[in-house]
Amino acid sequence: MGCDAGTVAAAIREAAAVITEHRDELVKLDQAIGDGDHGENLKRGFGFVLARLDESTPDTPAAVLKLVATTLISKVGGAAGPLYGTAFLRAATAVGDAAELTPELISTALQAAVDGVVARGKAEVGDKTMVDALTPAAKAQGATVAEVLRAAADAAEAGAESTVPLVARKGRASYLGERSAGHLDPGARSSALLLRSFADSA
Amino acid sequence: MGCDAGTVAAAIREAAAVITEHRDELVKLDQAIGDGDHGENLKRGFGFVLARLDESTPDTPAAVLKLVATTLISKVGGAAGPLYGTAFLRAATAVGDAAELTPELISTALQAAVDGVVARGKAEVGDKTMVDALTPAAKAQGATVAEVLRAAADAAEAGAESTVPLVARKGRASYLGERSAGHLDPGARSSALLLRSFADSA
Amino acid sequence: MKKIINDPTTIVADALRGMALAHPGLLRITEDPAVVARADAPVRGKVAIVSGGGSGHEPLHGGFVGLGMLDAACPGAVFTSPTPDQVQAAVTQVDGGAGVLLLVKNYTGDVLNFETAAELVAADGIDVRTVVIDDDVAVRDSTWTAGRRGVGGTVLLEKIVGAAAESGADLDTCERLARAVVGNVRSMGIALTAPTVPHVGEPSFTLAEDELEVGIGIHGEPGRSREPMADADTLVAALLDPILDDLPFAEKSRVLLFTNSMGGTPLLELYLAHGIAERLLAERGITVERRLVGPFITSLEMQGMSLTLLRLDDELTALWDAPVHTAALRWGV
Amino acid sequence: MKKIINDPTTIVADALRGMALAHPGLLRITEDPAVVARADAPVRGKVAIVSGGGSGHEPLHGGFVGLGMLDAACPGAVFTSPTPDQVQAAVTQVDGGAGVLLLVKNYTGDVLNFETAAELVAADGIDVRTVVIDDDVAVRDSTWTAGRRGVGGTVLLEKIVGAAAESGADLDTCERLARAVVGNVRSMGIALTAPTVPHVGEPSFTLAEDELEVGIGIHGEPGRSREPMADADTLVAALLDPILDDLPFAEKSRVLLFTNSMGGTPLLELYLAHGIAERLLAERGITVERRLVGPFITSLEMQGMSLTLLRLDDELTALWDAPVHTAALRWGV
Ligand SMILES: Nc1ncnc2c1ncn2[C@@H]1O[C@H](COP(=O)(O)OP(=O)(O)O)[C@@H](O)[C@H]1O
Ligand SMILES: Nc1ncnc2c1ncn2[C@@H]1O[C@H](COP(=O)(O)OP(=O)(O)O)[C@@H](O)[C@H]1O
Ligand SMILES: [Mg+2]
Ligand SMILES: [Mg+2]
Ligand SMILES: [Mg+2]
Ligand SMILES: [Mg+2]
Repeated sequence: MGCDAGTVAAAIREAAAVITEHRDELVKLDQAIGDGDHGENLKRGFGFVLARLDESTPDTPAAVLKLVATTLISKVGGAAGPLYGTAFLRAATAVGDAAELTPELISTALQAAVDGVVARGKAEVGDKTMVDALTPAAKAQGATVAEVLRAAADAAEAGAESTVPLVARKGRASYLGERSAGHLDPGARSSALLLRSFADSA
Repeated sequence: MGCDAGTVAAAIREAAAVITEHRDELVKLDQAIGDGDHGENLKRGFGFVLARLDESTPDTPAAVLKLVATTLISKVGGAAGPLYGTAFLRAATAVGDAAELTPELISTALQAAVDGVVARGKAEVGDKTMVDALTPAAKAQGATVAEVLRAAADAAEAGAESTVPLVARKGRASYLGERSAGHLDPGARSSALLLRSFADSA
Repeated sequence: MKKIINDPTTIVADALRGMALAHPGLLRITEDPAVVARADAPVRGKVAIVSGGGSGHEPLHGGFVGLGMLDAACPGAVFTSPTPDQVQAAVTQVDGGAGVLLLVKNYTGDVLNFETAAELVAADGIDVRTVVIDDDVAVRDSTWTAGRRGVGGTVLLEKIVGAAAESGADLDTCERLARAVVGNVRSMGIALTAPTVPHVGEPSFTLAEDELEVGIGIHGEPGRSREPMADADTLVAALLDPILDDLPFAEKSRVLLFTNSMGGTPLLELYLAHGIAERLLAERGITVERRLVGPFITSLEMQGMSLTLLRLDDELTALWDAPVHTAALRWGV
Repeated sequence: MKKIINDPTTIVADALRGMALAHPGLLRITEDPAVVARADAPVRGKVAIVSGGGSGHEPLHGGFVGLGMLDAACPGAVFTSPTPDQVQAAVTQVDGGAGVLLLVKNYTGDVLNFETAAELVAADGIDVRTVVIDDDVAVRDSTWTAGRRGVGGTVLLEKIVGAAAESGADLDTCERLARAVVGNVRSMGIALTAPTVPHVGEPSFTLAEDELEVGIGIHGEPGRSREPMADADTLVAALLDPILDDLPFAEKSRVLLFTNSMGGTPLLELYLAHGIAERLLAERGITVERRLVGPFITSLEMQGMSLTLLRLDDELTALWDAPVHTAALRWGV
């Protein structure tokens, strides 16, 4: 079975479940160095995504990704809403009108997504943000969709872990200065969770 | 040595010390069934009394009692300020221009004091107020000033203790209804403290 | 105890100094005895309205001094009624020759101290009247007890009587209106947490995470009963029902609804509670014609709220709408 | 967590419903998307001033909607910036044809969401400008970080720019004035306790009885450092010194001093702190010409305070004094 709109929609549903499951963890991480809403915001956003997917499943992968993008942008708020929204929007544009996603298209989409996050948020690797998880993930290659996504998830998890010792220079955690060190960045963690769930769905 | 103005002033100074010493206890009692200020208010009031006695010692017992009365009335506030103020004012009037207080005058003064409190506050015995300590104390008789005051102190302590099981019908504790039972009334306690300190000074 | 203070024994004087600096054109504040007066007092020929009570309920009473409300307020120590010499000084400062009305919350201490002051100023030949407010339905009333407390209704009383005095009403009229407000206003409050009195240093009572005090006063006195914590719908109904039953407020009554924060309850929760109260009143066919929402009579940092309902007629409504310019309440000017 | 709410996920909508009922003639509130707008919007020919941000800071921003201040506010979820469609809806509702100025507090989320909204409404042919406020001196600024936060200065910004728009100033003038305020306003805050975000259910951080957070924001983010608790003189100086050094405010500067409660700090303490701040400024030869004291930008029930200093000139002073009629700030009307 190829990676068509239905498959992408199913992966998104699975991702929504994973976010809901990890809501409290993300809230706790954000409470330590931010304002404690990251898990709740994403949960709310993906809740709306599910509701929209229930209404109708778009008929291309790009259309699914665009539905996710516009929903996150209009429903999440906070930093993560526009950042993840932009990521999905750029990914949608990158895959064009393909009926099925190939491994190459996945790689292209991942790179487009992280470029979008950087364009919006101006963060670099090492600033202790989701960019630290997404940047290495976007380099993932593989012979199958599953392989690419597995590599991306592995890289994102490592990238997320790498945020622990960092002093934040972007986002709310940056207000803490040195006190932000020693904590896992919530956005990096949610990025790793999303990619792992995509890999598991593939 | 007779009970002249100097003796009365010394007894008042001693009473001020006792109140200061028991400030926290009175605060705690008032916190349980009132608003927690009784100890602080009396301490503040007797602090001003001491300051005024330092300026000049009045030359009759009545003048000392009147100084205490006006100071408490103008500096204490709350229920206890006017009530104790009235008590001392009535006592002052009762002893007239006597140069020394006799046992009989002490008895008369005590009765006048409690009558004043009742006139102002309209409380009866059993309402769980200072009246429960002062009313039995005012019945005290004796051959010497010390004897009268000792009897008054004993009666006041017993009267204060008797407030514990009562349901308050006057003052702030009355708002608690049944929940006021099981607590010692702070005003009854301070009355007993004052009379015991007078007895000890005699 | 964590508070932004220097010394618990000077907190009221220190705060009054800051208040005077914050409202230079509006207030004139003396420290000994402590009196907050209108900057333009005495206003010749106007009935002077004077109130006061323990501190810790801010903005009550000092925040309600100004045009169209109080001429002076006497701030006592925290949660302690003011002394007669404060009241006497206030009356002397603001008496404009048309008489003075004392508005007193029904607490033994307040009543006794204002009573003493009234005797003193009457002896000076000033025509002084006293109206005592006792709007708290949480307290069961009887001639054998201290009676009900004065709580949220006090704010409405001060506004309405202040407007009458400002408009030139004489002392009889002001007193009549004050009694009309007292006769038509009822309140009830709850506490979610206890306040900490600065000179005590510890919370006035302790509540578990799932408990609240129902029928609380504004002095950290424990309430009438301790109940399990509930949702906002339940809490608001528990506040409103005894108020409605008491007067009683009937269908087609026109009312002012005052939703008050005890200090620590944020505006977000207060608006939420206000919305529920309006809905419940609408369901009973009672018309909310005016409203006031905010922390106007507080108990230091205590979390909790109270509801106050005043039955309106055209006269009271017009006086409520009249211009007012104080630190805490201002409109029309 | 003990709060007067029904459900943490509907708290903002529930509160907005109550707010609409509380201020019928003043506000028009839509729930989806959530927008608090002037009842008389759009005002034809007037520049529209729109702001917004996470909820939990009440009265900011909805309490500042009305004549002479904001045309609309977009309340996000608690401590979460609003979404672009809220901002877009607000702009569409209040655009009077003379352009729209967005006032945005400098947080990544707020900036990104307002930016997106600005793109969307610009595409609809509306002349929209954005001014970002970043007055919090507690945060060390650099082009490499998210920069300073927008805090207390926001209230002054909204008042002054709102007055300009009300008086008929065009979009360029409003934008210039907004930048003038941002360039001349500085703030700093402390927290004595943490707020509890309803959907989290636990305090955002824990402080011992003898600790406070210095350089706190308004979202329950921990501050820059944790310090031992101190007396009011020390705390106020610790807030004021970094503000004065930053701009810098010089001798003979004319300023507006805004002493703000974070919510849970009672007015008694706030006036006390205000008095100290005025004294310290007087000692430095700085003239306090205007002041604002109260809980105007809060962090739910958090105890703490902030100081904001705005350097005044005649133009800003006149705009500050101009009439305003909102739920939380009202004078001259
Ligand atoms: N400028 C930025 N670029 C990339 N990611 C960012 C940026 N700012 C914040 N983030 C990410 O957003 C996460 C916080 O998201 P969230 O809690 O939803 O927003 P907010 O900080 O507005 O409450 C951070 O953990 C971080 O990974
Ligand atoms: N009506 C009254 N008659 C006699 N004593 C009273 C009356 N009301 C209160 N008291 C006494 O006053 C005491 C409380 O005094 P205090 O705490 O100083 O005043 P407040 O209640 O105003 O805070 C009570 O414990 C009680 O003994
Ligand atoms: Mg967050
Ligand atoms: Mg007491
Ligand atoms: Mg008291
Ligand atoms: Mg947030």
